[in-house]
Amino acid sequence: MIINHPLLGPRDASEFTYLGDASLIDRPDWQAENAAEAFYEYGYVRDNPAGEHQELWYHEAGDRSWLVVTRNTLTHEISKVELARDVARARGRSK
Amino acid sequence: MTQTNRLNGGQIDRNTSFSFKFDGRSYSAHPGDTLASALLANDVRLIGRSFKYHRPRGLLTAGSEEPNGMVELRTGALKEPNTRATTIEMFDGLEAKSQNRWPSLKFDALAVNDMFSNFLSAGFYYKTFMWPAAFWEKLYEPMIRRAAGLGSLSQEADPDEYDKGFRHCDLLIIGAGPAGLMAALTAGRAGADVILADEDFTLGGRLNSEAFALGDQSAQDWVAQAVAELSSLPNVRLMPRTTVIGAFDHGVYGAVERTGDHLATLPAGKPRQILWRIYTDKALLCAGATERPIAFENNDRPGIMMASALRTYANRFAATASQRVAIFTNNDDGHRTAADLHAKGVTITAVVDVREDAPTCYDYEVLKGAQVIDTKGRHGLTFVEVALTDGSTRTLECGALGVSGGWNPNVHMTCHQRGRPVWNDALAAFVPGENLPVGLSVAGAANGVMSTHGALQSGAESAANALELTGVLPDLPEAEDAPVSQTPFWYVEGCKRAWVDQQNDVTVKDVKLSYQEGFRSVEHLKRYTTLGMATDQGKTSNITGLAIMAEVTGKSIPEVGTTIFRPPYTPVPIGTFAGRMKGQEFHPTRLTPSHYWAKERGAVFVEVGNWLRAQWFPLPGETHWRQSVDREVRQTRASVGVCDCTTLGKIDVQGTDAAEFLNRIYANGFAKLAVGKTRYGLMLREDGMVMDDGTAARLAEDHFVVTTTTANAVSVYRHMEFARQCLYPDMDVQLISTTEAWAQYAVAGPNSRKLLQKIVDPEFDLSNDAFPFMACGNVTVCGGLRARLFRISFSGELAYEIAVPSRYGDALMQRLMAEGEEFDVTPYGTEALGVMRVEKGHAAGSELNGTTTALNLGLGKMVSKKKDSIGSVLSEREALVEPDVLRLVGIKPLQPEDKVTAGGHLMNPDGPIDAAHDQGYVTSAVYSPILNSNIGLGLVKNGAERLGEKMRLVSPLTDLTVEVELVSAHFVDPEGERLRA
Amino acid sequence: MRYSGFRVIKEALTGHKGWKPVWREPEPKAHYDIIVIGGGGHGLATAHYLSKVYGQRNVAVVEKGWIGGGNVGRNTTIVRSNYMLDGNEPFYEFSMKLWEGLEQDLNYNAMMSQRGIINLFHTDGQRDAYTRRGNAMILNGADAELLDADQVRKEHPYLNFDDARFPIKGGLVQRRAGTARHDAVAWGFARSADLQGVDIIQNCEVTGLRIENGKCLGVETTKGFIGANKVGCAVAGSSGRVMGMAGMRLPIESHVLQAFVSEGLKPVLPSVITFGAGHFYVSQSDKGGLVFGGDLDGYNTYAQRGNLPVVEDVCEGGVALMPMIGRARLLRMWGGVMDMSMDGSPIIDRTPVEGLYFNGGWCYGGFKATPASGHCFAHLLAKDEPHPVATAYRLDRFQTGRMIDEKGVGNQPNLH
Amino acid sequence: MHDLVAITALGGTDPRVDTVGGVTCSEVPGVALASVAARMGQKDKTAASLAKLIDAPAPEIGRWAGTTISAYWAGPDQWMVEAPFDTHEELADQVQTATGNSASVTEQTDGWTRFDLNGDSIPAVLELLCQLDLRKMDPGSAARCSIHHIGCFVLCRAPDSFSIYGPRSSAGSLHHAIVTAMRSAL
Repeated sequence: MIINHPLLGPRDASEFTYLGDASLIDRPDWQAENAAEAFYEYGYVRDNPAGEHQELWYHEAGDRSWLVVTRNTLTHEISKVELARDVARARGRSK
Repeated sequence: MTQTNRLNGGQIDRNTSFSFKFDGRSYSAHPGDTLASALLANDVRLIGRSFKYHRPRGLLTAGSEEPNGMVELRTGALKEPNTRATTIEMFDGLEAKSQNRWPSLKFDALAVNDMFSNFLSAGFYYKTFMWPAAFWEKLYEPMIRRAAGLGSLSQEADPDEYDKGFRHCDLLIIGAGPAGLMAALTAGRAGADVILADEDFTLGGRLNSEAFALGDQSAQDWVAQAVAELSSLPNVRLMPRTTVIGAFDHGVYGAVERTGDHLATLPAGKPRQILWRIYTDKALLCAGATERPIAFENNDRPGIMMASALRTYANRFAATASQRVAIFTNNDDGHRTAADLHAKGVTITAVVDVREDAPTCYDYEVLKGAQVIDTKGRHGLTFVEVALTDGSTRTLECGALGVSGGWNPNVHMTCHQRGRPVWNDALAAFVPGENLPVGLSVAGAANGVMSTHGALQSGAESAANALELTGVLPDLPEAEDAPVSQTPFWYVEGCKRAWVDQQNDVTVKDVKLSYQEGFRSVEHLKRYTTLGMATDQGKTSNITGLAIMAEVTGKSIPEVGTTIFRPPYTPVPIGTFAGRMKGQEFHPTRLTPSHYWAKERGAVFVEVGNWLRAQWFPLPGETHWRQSVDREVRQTRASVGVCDCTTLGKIDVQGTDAAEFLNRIYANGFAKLAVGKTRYGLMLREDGMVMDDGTAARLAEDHFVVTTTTANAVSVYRHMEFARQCLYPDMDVQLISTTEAWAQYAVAGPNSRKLLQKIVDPEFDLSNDAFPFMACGNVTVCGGLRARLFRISFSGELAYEIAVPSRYGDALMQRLMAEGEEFDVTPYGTEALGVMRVEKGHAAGSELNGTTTALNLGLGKMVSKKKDSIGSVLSEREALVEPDVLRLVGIKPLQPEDKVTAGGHLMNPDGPIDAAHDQGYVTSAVYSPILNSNIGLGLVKNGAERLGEKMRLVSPLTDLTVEVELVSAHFVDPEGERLRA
Repeated sequence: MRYSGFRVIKEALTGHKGWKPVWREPEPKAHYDIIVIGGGGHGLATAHYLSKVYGQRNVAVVEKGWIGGGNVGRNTTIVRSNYMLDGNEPFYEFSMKLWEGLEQDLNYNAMMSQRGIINLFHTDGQRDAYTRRGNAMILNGADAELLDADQVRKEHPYLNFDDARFPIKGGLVQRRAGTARHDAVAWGFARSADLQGVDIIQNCEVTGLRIENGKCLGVETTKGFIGANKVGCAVAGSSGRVMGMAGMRLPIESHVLQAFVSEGLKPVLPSVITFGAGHFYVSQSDKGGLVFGGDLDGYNTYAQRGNLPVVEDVCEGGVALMPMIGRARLLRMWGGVMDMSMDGSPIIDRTPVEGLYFNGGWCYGGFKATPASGHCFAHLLAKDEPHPVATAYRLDRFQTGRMIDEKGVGNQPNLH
Repeated sequence: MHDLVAITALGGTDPRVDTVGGVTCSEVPGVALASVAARMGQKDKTAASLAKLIDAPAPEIGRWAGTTISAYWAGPDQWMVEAPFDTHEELADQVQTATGNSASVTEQTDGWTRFDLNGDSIPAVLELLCQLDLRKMDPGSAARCSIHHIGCFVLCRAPDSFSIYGPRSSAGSLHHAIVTAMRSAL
């Protein structure tokens, strides 16, 4: 597979390390009422879609960027690649 | 040996003669021959034995689709089983052997299977060999295994080298026949970066096998001219002897270049083969088509071959399987073979054409509407029996029969991403379907365009389309443009032992039995009969099998199903995929700065991840590793020892939010750590399990140096980048690994301060008040070299870790040894390190096994509940905080000399010894020369509350039962007075 | 019809006219007591044990394609019970015992071949972990042996002992482990279930689960609605898709595991071998092919195909471990889609939906588990309580913290 | 001045040189390195000070630039600064002074080992080592890649001159890979 790195252009997927669903960005609030339930869902339950999937890849043998890759799990077609940091900010994460 | 079946012409160099051996017998050949063509030229038709019935077999084809003509090539460690004679490029001194026969090719004992074939029908083994049960492994299976298999491995290490490489282009053209060459000319002239790959050692594809002309040139001359032009273009890369094996995601193609297989011996340093990963947005498949057989009784005798193969051997290799040849065809192409062989002086006994309206010929007889119903000749074809239209039969004498059932486009690559070919009635064949790999298009015969003119044209057009070229296409040479004229014909009515898959011995009868027993889908048919599972992957058999199944089910072929193909296109040596990553080079080797020094000292090394670390340093006279390790421990605890701990991960953490960042990463607090201080840090995974531990030293308000365990350095760094970029994107934190930049040594023992005072420059005060336990700072050593000093201890002794730039690490180690002489300093390795940490009760790798929580390890209090940190929430789950969760304890045998076994399980002193009563297990075990006793660490249910209890340590695997006592894990200096001294 | 050597001979002498279809091709009835979704190894085994052990005859197996077309036909055929943790070992040992009697139970030769497995170790840490595991195996009634380097060399002289980057220090052996003919396992269970009256309905894809006020009433399929008192889902690889029809999200990701087979070779490997310093495990089939595999491709996928880097990684491990295979040719590669669970262990449990039961999350363990998985799922479906050896395979174990994590890599499925 | 004697990454006192065909592979210990990463929101300031230091615009993504002191792009808002070791052993301090509190600077001198390839047909060697599209590797380009499972930087100085940076501890394996590829390709 080839991942079109937003900064570096097309790079072989073998340079990357895969983590999983990009929902791992949405770490729950540790002080929330339902923190235990929320962290369980966050840590263990997945949509695991047969189709478009937003997922986290780390450019280990590259520039050490974490990327959010939108990839179809049936065809492996990649429709979008973003810097995870931008996605995290867009999802309201800060410090 | 005279080449009795050598014809005139052909693309062989008659000026040079090679000699080669087959089954020990010497023959001669010429450059340009394959082993197959050379054997035919020498009148050798019998080459191998079939898989199941050990039937005598010869060549069926002239290409990589060959199912029968397989040999063991070369000798000794270079022996290469199952090598297709049709693809072996002749070299002088070549040696090959027939395989899957005993004692000899002509007289094969297991040929008896053929007589009992009726009992060995498809899937018979599923129905028997069940009684008595024990006999399967002892009797039946060894019998089956000995009979099965084809060639044999040498059982020696493969001495050859293989390379891997990476190439990029605008257009990859797969196959250099008329379509491929024309495509390359079109794209090449337009200036595109082109790679043209072909599995053959001579570019040209079918054009090498044909007698007709292109324009005013012979086909071969046109090829030569095209190749010459292409080689002159700097933007075109020609790759003969290169098989494109697979189309992978996003325009990555695997290709195997055989750089050395045609050489008698490899030049030094050169690879036998190269695995190329070719990256391209566009690829054009010009893989041509494969002729398919017709099934009829005894259609597998040596001498019965594809008609197109006979043509190839005659035209390209100037060889024929026999001087008397018959043809059996359902289409016009079969007649072309007859004409070409006739022109070469071969006697055509007759052309048997199933079509009533077959073309007439005045040079030889054409039997229209006739069929071959049986053949004779055990080790080689002698007669074929033909049924004529009027119902009478006739026997033809011939040494070879060319069979043509039409052509199948080579669609394999189009299926590699699970695309399905579609049925084309006009061709009675599958052609590429819709869902091709992105960027791949198909031209020529592979796309069902069967004429030479059509191939040239579609090659040019497809290349132009792929690259979106505008402007006129190159002129095409005049070429034959015959329409496909055939009557679909798969097998002769009423035949039984008519082979569909010749290598796996699958007959028409087997396919029908498969239907009868309910195995009616393609997948079931293949798996039940093994049709198409042989080394040729059904290139010449799948369609026929489908056709027969279609007929018996009364469905159409596409209704029965399609078979899709998987990589690789042809089998690839496993060594080619491995490349250079084998033996000592399997993984990179990481060496510490003191490695060369330690090697001189005679240190014994151990692999730790990719690192090599000194395990212990034997002295003259020490014969057992324990002597060295015990001494290193004693000397260190008594005075001072030095250990290279460079392998620990070191991560520079800077930025105004660095402290808060570490607060989130570690379970314990870091916000208030003072500058110039170090703190032990416990890192949890989000699931609450301990991920790693290490120290964080605060060199400045906004600058920390974090250490990780050797094993987890990479994953911890990744984890920290994840937190930095994905969880806390606005924190002002910068990370970079400095593991390699600093040579770091642990200097441990009561005299460590004294030793360091001789190394560290005098302006730095190392006294206990000025530089207390857990202090850290920048210093200079040996007269001004920048260094970092940390007062931390893994051994439990007064200890420091000192770091200098790696290039000086070797010198510093030697200096420490020299200056330490007066204190009887010793270097110590990972074993002594391990002993001392167990004596001190420090959890390490074997305790941090990914299933232990802070609570398990006795570090529960470290998990701060006052702040948000990764893992704290999930570490609270009910089962992780139950009263009887495993807790870390020390383990002491009642008899000091009794062995403590890591991996042993702990049982209550009385009561059964079984899984249900398991109390825990031993994680680490060492001999403590300080306590003069074996000791260990273990995880025991509610262990913290059970200190003093006696238990049984059992290890049935190693026949061991030992009485032990649970004690505090801190065997040595529990109050920690030494390290604060 | 009973299979036997005599039968084979009789048929051979009478032109094989007597062989009947191995299973019927029935049309679905309107309603069954139990419907098993998935005509793979586990689904068919469930049907076999439901009918033969738990007396449930009014049962249907619905399969979207052809039976045995999923992972039971796409694996590396290894059978073993060499697990470490209490939650696993009793289950896999139960499975091993069922394997040992399978041919006789099914009257079908699945070619279960107990040629043994050896897990090689290359560091002291690995040795200690294998010691703990081997002891756990023995304490659970299984067999295990620990070999040192010399003993390994005696049994496997062709391994790389002289030029190894990570020298072989020994191995953990289970002699009773081995391989079985994977397709035959599916066919044998199917044949047996069919003979007991179970309807095996092929080319019948489940398109929906009919659930009304919290109860599952049956399945919508391409052949129409089929009612049932209980529906069991055994579609590992596609669990996310099918359970998604019930609105359930699972602690599972779908990943592809590639497998490979070499050209046929004369017997050269005596047992199953796994490399401890790289991703490579291998055995030799009765046909002579070296059947081998390694690690997952590592990314979520439902496509039954992988990519080159893993092929290279596996072959690098193979040649590093046994340099003689460098000249053997890789013939065919394929991919199976794995239900990778969050702790690497399976799930056999009820679901929040009444009448809907789940069997999945098999990771790599699926094939060897086939008989026990079927037996335990049948037990759950028939008695509404977990089989004693499968009590740990609960759906809620991640919530309570009762993970069964053999590898200790935590909640990252692609590392298990 | 301290009196400790340095050794090269390959363990010698003198750097290793190998020549195969027309290509020479030289171990280059005489280089000092420092990484510079812009603090949050300080990218432009850092780039500016860096430009002053290397007497050239701060390199863009995938490029290197400079004179006596040069720098190459190493990651988002992050560069690696190179300078002759003899004159700049304490390069990190210089870079820190130059960038002030706008950037985090870390000494990297001995984190890396460097091999320079000089001669014709270097691409024929590199295509056996890394996945980089060498058609795009013009003078001035700098790319991170994996060579035989070792994370490296490849810099194109001139069509017939490349530098490869790899982790110091793996110098032996990296050197072996490079020289093996040279023997195979040339």
